[in-house]
Order: sequence, then structure tokens, then C-alpha cells
Amino acid sequence: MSTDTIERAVDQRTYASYARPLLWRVIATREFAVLALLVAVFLYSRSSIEGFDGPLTLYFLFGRSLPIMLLALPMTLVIITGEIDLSVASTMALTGAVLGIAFTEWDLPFVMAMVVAVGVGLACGLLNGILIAYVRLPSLAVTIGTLALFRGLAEGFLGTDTIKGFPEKWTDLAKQATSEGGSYPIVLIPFVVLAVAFGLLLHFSSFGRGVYEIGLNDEAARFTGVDIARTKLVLFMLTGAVAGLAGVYQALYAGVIRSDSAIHLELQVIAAVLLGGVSIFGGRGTLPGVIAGVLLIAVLNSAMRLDGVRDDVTDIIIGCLLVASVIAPTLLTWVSGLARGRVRRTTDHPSTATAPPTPSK
Amino acid sequence: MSTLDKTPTAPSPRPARPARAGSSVGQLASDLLRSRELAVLVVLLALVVVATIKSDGFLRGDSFRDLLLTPSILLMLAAGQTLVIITRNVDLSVGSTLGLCAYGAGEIMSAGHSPYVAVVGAVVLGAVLGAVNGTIIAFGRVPALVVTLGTMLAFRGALLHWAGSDRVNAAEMDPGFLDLGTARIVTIPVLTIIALVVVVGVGYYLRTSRGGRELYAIGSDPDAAGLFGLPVRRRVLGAFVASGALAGLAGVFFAARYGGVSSNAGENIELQAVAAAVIGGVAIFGGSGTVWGAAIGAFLLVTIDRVLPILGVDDFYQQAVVGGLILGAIVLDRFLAHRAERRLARDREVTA
Amino acid sequence: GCGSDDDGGDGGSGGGSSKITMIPKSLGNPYFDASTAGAKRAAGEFGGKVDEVGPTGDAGPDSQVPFIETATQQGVGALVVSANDPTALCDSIKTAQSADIKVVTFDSDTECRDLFVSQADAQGIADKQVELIAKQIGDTGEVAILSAAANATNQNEWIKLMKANLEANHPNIKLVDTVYGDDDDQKSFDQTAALLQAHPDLKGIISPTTVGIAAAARYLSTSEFKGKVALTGLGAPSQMKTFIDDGTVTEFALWNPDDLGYLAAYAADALVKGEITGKEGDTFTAGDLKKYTVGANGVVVLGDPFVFDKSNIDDFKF
Amino acid sequence: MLELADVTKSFGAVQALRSGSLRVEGGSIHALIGENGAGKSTLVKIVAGVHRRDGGTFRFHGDDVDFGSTAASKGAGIAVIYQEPTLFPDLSVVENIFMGRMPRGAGRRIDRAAMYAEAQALFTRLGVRIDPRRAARGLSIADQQIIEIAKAISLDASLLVMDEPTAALSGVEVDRLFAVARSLRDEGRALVFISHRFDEVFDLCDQVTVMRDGAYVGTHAIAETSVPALVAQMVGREVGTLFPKTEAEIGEVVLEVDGLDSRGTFHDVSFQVRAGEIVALSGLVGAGRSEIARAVFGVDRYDSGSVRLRGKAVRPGNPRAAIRAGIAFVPEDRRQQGLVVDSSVAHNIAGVIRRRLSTAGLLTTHAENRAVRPWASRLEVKTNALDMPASTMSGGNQQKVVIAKWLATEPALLIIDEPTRGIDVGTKAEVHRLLSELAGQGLAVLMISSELPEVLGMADRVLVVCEGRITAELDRAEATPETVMAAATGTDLADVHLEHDTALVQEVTA
Ligand SMILES: Nc1ncnc2c1ncn2[C@@H]1O[C@H](COP(=O)(O)OP(=O)(O)OP(=O)(O)O)[C@@H](O)[C@H]1O
Ligand SMILES: Nc1ncnc2c1ncn2[C@@H]1O[C@H](COP(=O)(O)OP(=O)(O)OP(=O)(O)O)[C@@H](O)[C@H]1O
Ligand SMILES: [Mg+2]
Ligand SMILES: [Mg+2]
Repeated sequence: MSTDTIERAVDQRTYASYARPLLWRVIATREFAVLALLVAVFLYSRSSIEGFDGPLTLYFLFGRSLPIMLLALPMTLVIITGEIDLSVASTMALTGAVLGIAFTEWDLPFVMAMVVAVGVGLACGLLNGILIAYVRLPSLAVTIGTLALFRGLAEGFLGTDTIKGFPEKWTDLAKQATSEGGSYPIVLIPFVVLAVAFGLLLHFSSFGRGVYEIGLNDEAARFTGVDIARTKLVLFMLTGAVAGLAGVYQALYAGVIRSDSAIHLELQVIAAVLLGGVSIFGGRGTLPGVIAGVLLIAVLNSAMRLDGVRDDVTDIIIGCLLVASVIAPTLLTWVSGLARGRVRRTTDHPSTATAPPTPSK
Repeated sequence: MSTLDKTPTAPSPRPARPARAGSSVGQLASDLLRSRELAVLVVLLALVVVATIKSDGFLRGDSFRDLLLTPSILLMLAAGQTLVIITRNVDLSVGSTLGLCAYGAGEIMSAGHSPYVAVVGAVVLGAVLGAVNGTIIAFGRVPALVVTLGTMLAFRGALLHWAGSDRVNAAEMDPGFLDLGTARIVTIPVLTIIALVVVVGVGYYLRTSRGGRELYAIGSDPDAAGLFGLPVRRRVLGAFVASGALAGLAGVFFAARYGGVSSNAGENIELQAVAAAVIGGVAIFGGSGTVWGAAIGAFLLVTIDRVLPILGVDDFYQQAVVGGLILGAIVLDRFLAHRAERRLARDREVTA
Repeated sequence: GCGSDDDGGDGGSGGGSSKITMIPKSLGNPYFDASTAGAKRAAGEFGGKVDEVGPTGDAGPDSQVPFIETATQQGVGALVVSANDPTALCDSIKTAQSADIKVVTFDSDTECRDLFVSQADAQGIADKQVELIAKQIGDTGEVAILSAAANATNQNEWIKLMKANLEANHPNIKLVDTVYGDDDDQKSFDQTAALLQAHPDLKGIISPTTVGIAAAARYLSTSEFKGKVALTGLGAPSQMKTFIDDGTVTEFALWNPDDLGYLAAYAADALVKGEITGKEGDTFTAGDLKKYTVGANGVVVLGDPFVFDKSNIDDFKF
Repeated sequence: MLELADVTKSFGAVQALRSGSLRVEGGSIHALIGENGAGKSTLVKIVAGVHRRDGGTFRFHGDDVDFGSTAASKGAGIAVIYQEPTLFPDLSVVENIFMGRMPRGAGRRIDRAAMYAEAQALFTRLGVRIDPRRAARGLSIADQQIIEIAKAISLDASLLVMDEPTAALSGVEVDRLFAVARSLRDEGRALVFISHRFDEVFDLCDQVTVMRDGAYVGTHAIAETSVPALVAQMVGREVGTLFPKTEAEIGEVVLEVDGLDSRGTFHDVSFQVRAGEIVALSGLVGAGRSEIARAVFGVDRYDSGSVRLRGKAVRPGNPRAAIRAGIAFVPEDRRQQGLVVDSSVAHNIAGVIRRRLSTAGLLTTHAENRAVRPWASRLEVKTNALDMPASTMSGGNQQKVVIAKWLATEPALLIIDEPTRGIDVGTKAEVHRLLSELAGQGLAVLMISSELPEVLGMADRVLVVCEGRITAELDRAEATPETVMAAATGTDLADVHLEHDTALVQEVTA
């Protein structure tokens, strides 16, 4: 895929949207589409899927997808800079393992253990960040490597052990609802705080502007004094730290730690982020869209399970949604381009010479 | 990229050689020394030697056979992956494709058809799935990473949906076909021989055919390739079809070797395939690397799994070792590329 | 490039009746196919309904949680679970119980259920397998264990008991290694190969899991070790027949998973109907399996493990 | 043979071609000239099938054509040397030359021996020594250009289009190229030759077509035209008014570069720029001027030497430090380096100063717009365009945005690389006026330009760069096309014959 053709596609999209009035511009965005889809699916499920309207639905839904929601926040920024982090789930497992070991074997007070665990997450992010931002290695390769490395360390540390028996007050906290029997776990509060923080960072700060510029054109960003390496390092460290938090939460929510905790979660996170309208080429996407994307997947999962649809079917649907969500823009420009092209050819030049094959000498 | 990028972000594991007046021998030597293939091969052999010293059983009879036999599946996938990565793409769906094809082959046989039908069927199915990826990527101009991530989910889902909790057992498969899983020609397992033939074929194509060189060109600079008028889309599509077909063949191997296929066949093997290529010196950003390297990388990955326990490394750490290998490999590439740049700068010096 | 059609059962229509959701460790395992079949058979008899859901492929300790939660939302009558993890499921199970859903575990237990339907008491299973391997290798030499997932509750329990037994009663048998095949054909197969490579003097392998023993047998049957290295453990006759016939395996044990599911379903039904509460001494009738009594801490034992060999293998279809 | 009439092409809002026309006969070399951004390359790319024309007619060998791809144009017998080299860094030099049509031997297998032989033949014909086996990565711009040429002639096409092939070449290489070009002409092929150097045009070509602002102006037989006439057509008005350089009084030293050295790119570069002074870096394309500027600004690292601004050392390899020190840098490639074309004009102009604009770490569009407006209006960037993506603006306006962005930082030194490349004549004059105005206000300006007239017109001092070394420092009086060219090509004054360009420059600076 040649970047300049992509650029052209992008340009066309920009012109198209800027030709139209503001309202239409808003409606035409990916974010809006995802949000609309989310609302539609939600309302449909409420009305016609039995058991979906109970209070437990949302409670379970949030409790279960909180790690994905958390990880999606920093992942959004990472992908907007045009990088990717496949190692988040492994980082979760590793931090979980360390949490368990710190608590059970080193007998640290649980709070300390949690701090250590999150610290380990941060360190994982640091490793990724240094290799990607300063050694300038492709993030895809690096994080495939660390995906295996971190998971492997977790497996090595834990082996066959299952660590359990965390302080009641913490495990309960992880599952407590805001009100008795309510639909909203308390842990949503820290999530909302984080979400707002990341939102401000991305959309209302010079740093965030830099993040977009790096994704759109890192060379130009460098020429305007954006410190690309540092920005990326910070983002990967944030990702690591949040993965640490998610790992701790996961451990408390499940009540146990095993080396295979959160396995393959990274794919769901990335799927959600891309579905939420973030361009894998970087430079495009918003946090609200991403959150809508995460919830969309969560609601689909929950609704289809309630409806007795097997997970494999859900996987097929989510896989297709993902592919669809990325080809949609190119497909549109292609179609419109095709239309324009046909017009031009008919008007301008009746005959088009078909070229003979290249002479090989 | 209008001029040749000097930006270090694109690693060049195969560092450019300065113009040195005909010193073919010395050239060859220094080449070998710099050659990634050789380096990985040395590591591989070292492992085998050490393991043999530590455990006399390591190379005895069937153990030796397995040492050659087990990598054959990953070998297929790595070869396909190489084709794809060289064009600056990646195929994460090979694991699911393998699964579908393996199960397909099994079903065909348990439906009473001849194993030949099964083999052809599996390969064709693989090619079709590859074509799905290739078409979306080449014509939809969307990143392979995302698309194959999506199809990885979708294909696996399709398999689970198709197979449900059914599995193909050894009993349902043609005995002759199952024997293929272990048959040997002068101590070399047949599957390994086939795999090596495929690898050689791919290597030969990449090295000596126009198409092959065009794949490198496309990965080296997609924009230039377009400007140059290379059939970028056709080639990329081709690479994915090939990758799919090879995954299909790998599926056949899987069925023959393990004599049982359930819906989780080939899960998570895609990362190993990518790892094998990367460890073997195929630049993840395309344009350079050889299928030989990938093949050796595949052997290394599988062998390490076997050697570590013998070396007393807790086999729970195997994943970690693999991860370390990948990181080591790309860091090495980076380092070599950097050295190459400095040398080139010096060359411009003297020619200037 | 891909389409999808959603089939699958209907959601639960109200609680009360014996509407049972069966959650095996994972879908796609013949052993659990059999147990589910048994449960459905039972439901047919007592006029309840059994739906099977579950994770497709093992994905972590809490991979079964969503299904328990979903069942809770649907307000089914009872859950029949083979637990992937003894602890991870507990919170969701508690939630289910607080929604007045009865929870029966079978095959693999958790710390928090109303009833555990055990295939045979752990000690019995462990002793049986040790006895078999001892017999087959003449009570002397190196043996290894090929287990399922490293965290599998019941496997780990049995392994613990087997180790104890070996040390106590079989001084000449040396347990040299324990490896994990994750109930995955390929992994189990390769692990077997690795075992034989790492321990050239290995005399026997115990695989207390149906997937594992089948894969191991498959490897042995294709290798020079066929007949030289003994293999026993817990296997499904349908999968093992070939290997009994070709002499790779002489004897292995199992209970009838179909009966296990059958019994579990009846137990669940009894709980739902209030005939039993799960306390020691409760008795209920499980269809043509006759009468069962709840033992200490809510365990119902199906019976002793059954040993399969050339003579009887053909009489079983599961 | 080739016939283009009223061809139009626009990229988004940029109308690159309004009505491009070109008529080329077989057996002739046809010059295509015009100022930067006149649309020459775009026309070429349409001939090559890179871009598709929006309108107009395009005939080749008499029949209408519409090449959908470069493969198609190649197949039809058109060879093109693009302005920017397009090589595959990972492949060897020969593979680059024969990519897509490598000679094949037994079993459709690439015949490397034959390939090397052919390559050698080509290189000897061009009189160069490049190892055909080495990888293309890291070749000098000049070598890259040679390989492009070899590639093109090896196609033995009936039409050969060369877009500024000589821009990076030295005298000898140019002569070789011309010899080859002539022999091709005598074989009856048609050649299109684009250059900014009149002497090359007059030396080599038979006809010349002039373009201005994306439109055809006129075609003449070389014999019947003169530089002033052509220039008048290129520029479209009295040239004398082009460079209104007002004298400013020179202040204290602002920039002090000492012994700057970057292996393989430039060596031992030392110079000063004073307040109120415009210093020009001149030389061939690829001489290393941009690299020097980049090193000073810190986007590239350098191996040794020092950069001081107002006496204080500037931390190397760190644009941020340079910006803080008071350096502004308008780079040569607007769309790649100068702008983030996909983000809004406001965001672009605020790009550098935005860090100062955020209150309590928060940055609001409102604050941005407020800060941006004065600069937008000062450079006459339509303020209603502030929230449009920069990509929707014309080259000239884009350049204004870049300049606005940097002026907003209120710098002490302005480095401006190719200030007027690819922008329309009107804006060009504005930019020049602005530059001398700024100098007048005491700003130190370091200008890089490939256009002699611009250099000689604007600069108080000219530093000539040749193969990475400063080979001459000429003040306004000494700087003439001859002296500059001599230093730029490393030939000695006597061998430089530039009566045409001299004529042009006298015209201009009169
Ligand atoms: N891909 C593109 N997208 C947007 N604008 C473009 C593109 N290519 C060219 N332009 C604009 O079209 C105009 C003509 O560009 P072109 O390169 O044809 O000029 P030129 O005559 O070749 O200039 P030069 O002498 O510097 O090569 C310029 O304003 C340029 O900015
Ligand atoms: N992509 C590249 N690969 C190798 N060498 C390069 C590359 N780009 C530039 N160089 C070398 O670096 C030096 C400076 O090139 P550069 O294009 O910056 O010179 P310049 O005078 O600024 O040309 P321009 O007139 O285009 O600005 C030259 O020696 C050139 O050979
Ligand atoms: Mg041009
Ligand atoms: Mg330059």
C-alpha cells in the first residue's frame, strides 16, 4: 500500500467533509457511526433479548470488560502515533504474577504488593518504550517479542501455582457495586477519572497535539520541535502502568492469579480501539469513539451470550466488524473515485490505449 | 520516500557492501561472517551439540527423527510468512488457516475420500483464505496487521462453528496418510523432505525470478514500486495466496503428524511463524531477508523447546526465551544496519 | 469476505423448573461430549432441559465466568460445572447461588458449590493408576506424568496422591518428570516426544487425562518406543481402541463420563426440586443408576474407576 | 510524437496544471522550462501515467492515450527520469536498473551475468564507475541520479523524459549525459529535458517550451530565442521588480557555526550570520546545503564542530533546544517537513508556540486561534481558512503558513530552505519582500536556494557549497553567476561559460 495513495484518499475525505456543513461533518465521523451502532445494538438487546434488561447485565458487562476499557485508553494514544503494543495482555499476566508473589512469598503488605506490581507494569512499558523510541525498532516486532517474553516470565514465576487468598476487603472492592444490587461497579469511578485524564491529555494538551502530529507526519513533527522519542517513551510507559493496574484488577476480580490470566486480551483491546475509529496508520481517532467501540464489543458479547449464540459466532462477527471498519473509508473513496473517474473518461477522452506488455530484452 | 531513506527506522539486516575491487574470496568470507543465516545456524548446531553431550538420548533413533520432523509444520508457515513480510506486510491468520485446512483434510478423509483429494482440498482451501486476506489488503489498501488480525478471529470462529466439539480421530483418517506423518527416506522424515523442498522452491523463486525480486522491491519502497509501475497489488495478493496455501499444506502435515484434529489446531502458532522469520533475519519492514534464514529460525525455535529441559531450564520459561530471541534478533539487525550506515558514510567520504 | 449466522439455543425462560446449564471445562472435548450427552439423557427422563455452553478453548482461569454470569442473568434452575479453577469461579458462583440457582460441580470441583459429583474418590483414582503402571513396568524404573493444564484442579490433586503412593509403596519406581499438555493434542503429543528425548531410560508414562493419553498413545504407536514404554492413565475407550488393538497400550482406567453427566444432572434436578439440600446423608434416585447418598462435605461418588483392556474395550462406545 | 493540449490537473485545492500543452517531434530534444512550481513535473508525471489528467488531450504516436499506470506508459515506449530518484534501497544497483524486465536465461531464471554485462556497458557509456553489485542504499544523490539515467536509457524507449536530471551532477557527468542524449536524438528518438540552467538548455536543446503557473506560455526554436525573452515569459512581468532587497544595517553576530562536520555529508563548515543580514547557501542540489541547515537546527546530528547563537552554544541534535535558542527553520519540503498537511491551518501555525499557549497544561482551540490570528493576517493567510486542513491550500499559501508558524516564535535567526520552491509568482515576490523586510528589522536570515537569480538578488553574502565543503564566500559585489558556478562545480573560473545566465542575472538585478 503506497502511503501517498493513502494520503490522497485521506485528502479526498478531508475535502469532502469540509465541503459540507458542520452538523453533517459531525454525523459523518466514524465516532458517530460507532456510537450510533452501540446505541442501536443496546436498545435492540434491551427490547428483544431476554434477561438483558436486568440490573446484572450492565454490572457483569462492566466488571468483565474493565481491563479492556482501561487498556484501550493508552493504546489509543499509542496507535494514534502510528505504533502498536501487542504486549499488554502479557504485561497484565506478569504484573499479576508479581502481585501474587510479592504478597504471598515476600509477605509485603497488600498495598505495597500492588504498588510493586504496577511498578513492574511501568518497567515493562519502559522496556518497550526504549526499544521502540530510542533504539528505533519497529513496535510490531518489539511487542511481539515482549508479548512472548512477559508471558514467559509469568509462566516461569508461577509455574503450576494458582495464587489466591487476597484480602477480602480488596477483592470485594473490585466487585462492589455503587449501590446495593446496582448496575455500576465502584471500579468504574477510577476508570472514569482515568478516561477523563487521557481525554484531556490527548485532546486538550500540547502533548496530545504532538501525538496526532507524530501519527500524521512524524518528520514534520520533528521539524516543529516535537520530541518524538520522548513522547513515544511516555506513551509506552503509560500503557505499561495501566496494564499493571488492569492486571491487579483482573487478579482481584477473578480472586486468583494464574500464568494464563488475560491471555489474548491484547487482540480484543486493539480490535476495540480500531473499531472505535482510530486509524492504524496513526493520526486519526478520538477517545470517545474508542470507548464507544469497547462498549460495542462488550454489549455484543453479552447480548449474544444471553441469546445462546456460541462464542465462535461472536468471534466471526467481531472479526468481520474489525475488517469492515478499516476498509470502510478506503472503500468509500474508491467508490467515489470510481464514479468520478467514469464521469471524466466519458467526457474527456473516448478512447483509451491498452498498453502492450513491457518488452523484455 | 523520494530519496533513499537514510532514516534508521527501516532496518537493513543485509548491509550494503561498499565497492571493493574484486576480492571475491575475502568478500565471501566477510559475507558469511555478516550473514544472519550462518549466525542462527551456528546457534542451532551449538544447541544440538550441547544437548547431545548432556543427554545421550537426544539424537538417538526417533528423537533424531522428531528433531527433524517436528519443525516441518512451522517451516511451511515460516516460508509463507517470509513471502508476506518481505512485501512489508504480515499474516497473522496462518494459525487459523492451518486449523481450518487440517480439519478440512480430516473431514474429507473421514468422508471416505482418498488422501490425495484431502491434500489438494486443504491446499486449495488455504489458498482461498489467503486470497481473501490478499484481496482485502492489496485492493482495500488496508494494513495487513489489522486485516489478518480480523481474519484470524473470523477463520478460527468459522472453524469452531464448523467443527463444534467434533474432532477428527486417527481412526477416521487413511492409514497410509497417517504413515506419512512418520515415514522416512534414509532416516530423513518425508514431511521434512517435503518441507525442505518447499523452502528451497520459495528460496529459488525469491532469488532467481523477476517476481521474487519484485517482492523485495515492493517491500523495500512501496511508493517507488508504484511509481515504477510494478504490479504491486498482484504481487502482494500472490504473496498472501502463497502464504495461505502453505498454511494449508501445513494443515495437512498437522493432520498426518498428530493424527487428530480438533477446533484448536494451530492456535497461537502464527506468532511463532513471525518469530521464526524475524529471528532468521527477515526485516519486519520488508525488503530484505531470506527464506533460508526463516527456515533456520523455525528449526531453532522448535529445537530450543526440546533442548531447554535437557539443559535444566524450567520449561515454563520457554516462552520467555523465545521472546528474548526475537528481541535479540531485531536489536542485532538494528546494530548491523547502524554499522553499515557509518561505513557507507565513510565510503561517500573517500569517493567524494 | 466472511458471513455469519447465529444459531444456538433460546435464552432461559424463567427459573423454577429443572432448567440446567451445563458448563464443561471447554467445548470440543469428547469426554465432556459424553458427559453432556448423559446429562441430556437424564433431563429427557426427569423432564428438564439441559443447555451446554462453555469456553471454546481454554482462555484463563476465569474463562468460564461469563457463562456462569450469563446463566445467572437468564435465571436458570441449576448449573452443572466442571471447574477450570477451584477459586476463580467462586464469586460468580456465589452470585448465582444468591440468585437461588443450584450449583453442582462434576469431574473437577470448586470450593463453593452445593454438590460435587465425583467420578470416583481421588484416592481411588490415584491408586488405580499407580497400580496399573506398576504392574506394566514390573514395579521398577523411571516413570513420568503427562498431565492436562498446569492448573487443572483434579489432575493436580491426583498427581499429589500418586506421588505419595509411589514413595510409600513403590521404592523402585522413580517419578522423573511431570509435563503439561494443556489437553491440547499437539502440545500433549510434542510433550510426550520431549519426555522420551529427555529421559532415554523412561519405562512408563501416566496420563491422567483423556486428551493426553490419546495423544501420547498416538506418538508411541508411531515411534520405536511402541510396546517398550508403557502408557496408562485415564482414557476414553473410543479414542484408545486403536492403541489397545495395536498393543501400544495394554490397560487404562476411566469411569463412564456419560454416567457422570447423567448422575450430575439428576443431582442438580434433585437440588432444584428441593429433594436434597446437599448436606451429608441426603439421598436421591438417579434414574437407572439407582440410589445415591451424599457423602461428607457434599460429595457424591459415581463409583470406582473401571479398567479397560483388550477383553472389554469393544463393549464401550463413549 | 508526443502531443499534450490544455491538460489540467489539481490536487485538492492546488491547481497544479491549468492548461499544460507540449508538442515534441521525434529526433529532437525539447526543453521544458518554468519557475519552480510551474507544473513541469506534474505534466511529466501525467505523461508517465503517475497522475491521471483531469482534462485536456494527450496523444502519443498520433493516438489518444490515457495511461492508468506507469507500466502502461513504459509499455507504450516512454521512459521517464523523475525529479526525485526512486530507487529500492535494499536491492542492488543492477537490480534497480533492470527491475521488472531482468534478462532471463534457462528456466526463466534471471541471468545475472548478462545483467552485469549490460549494466557495465551502460556505465561505461555514461562514463561512471559504480559497483553494480552494491546495494542502492546510501548512494549519493548524484549516483542515484546516474542510476536513474542508466535505467531510463536502458529501456531504449522512443520518448525519454528527464526531469532536472542534471540538478545534482557535476560538469563532467553532465557532458557525458548530453553526449548520450544527442546520440539518442540522432537515432530519431524524442527527448524532453527539464532544467533550471539556461546554459544547459541552450547547449543541448532544439526547441523550448515555457510554462508559467501551470499553463503553457509558448514554444520556440532555441536558435530564435534569447534568455531575456524566455525569462520574461517564465516570470510573466518586468523581471527587475522581482527582488526588492532593501539595504539593512548589519548588526552583531547572531549565528556562529564553527568547524561543523558530518561524515559523508559535509566537512569543516564554518560561517557567521549577523543581525539584519541575508546569507545565502548556494550550490548544486545534493551539495549538502540542506544537511548543513538541518544540522544547525538540530534535526540531524553532526560529528564535530559547534553551533552558537548570540554567543551561547546550541545543544546539538535537538530542534527544541534550537527553537528555544531562537532559531526558526522553514524546510525545503513543505508538504513533508514544513506542514502537517492533514491538520488545520491554525494548528499548523500554532505548532511551535502552542506549548506557551496552554494554561494549567490545558490547550484550547480558542486560545490557539487568538494567538494565531495576528500572524495569519500579517501574512495574508485567509483567516476564514484557519480551521481547514492545510492540504486544501495552494503551494503559495502553504508556504505562507509555514513562515507564519515560524515568525510566531519571534526568532533571532531564520533559516529558510528553498523559500520559493513550488509557489506562484505573486507569492514569490511577497516572500522576497517579507524576507528583506524582516532583515531590515534586524532578523538574521540564512537562505538556501537553487535559483541563482534569487541568490544573487537577495543575499548580502553568498556561501557556495560543493560536495559538502564551503568552497567560496562571496560578498554582494563579488557574487556573479560565473564565480558562484565555478565554486559550486569545483571548476576554475576560466572554464565556466555562462553568458546566458549572466545575461539573465544582469536583467534581474538591473
Ligand atoms: N501531489 C501533490 N499534491 C499537492 N500539490 C502538488 C502535488 N504535486 C505537485 N503539487 C503542486 O503543484 C504545483 C506544481 O508542482 P510541480 O512539481 O509540477 O512544479 P515544477 O515545475 O516541477 O517545480 P520544480 O521546478 O520545483 O520541479 C506546485 O504548487 C506543487 O506544490
Ligand atoms: N537519501 C540520501 N542517501 C544518501 N545520501 C544522501 C541522501 N540525501 C542526501 N544525501 C547526501 O547528503 C548531502 C546533502 O544532500 P541535500 O539534498 O541535503 O543537499 P542540498 O544541497 O540541500 O540539495 P537540495 O538543493 O535538494 O537542498 C549530499 O552529499 C547527498 O549526496
Ligand atoms: Mg519539478
Ligand atoms: Mg536541500
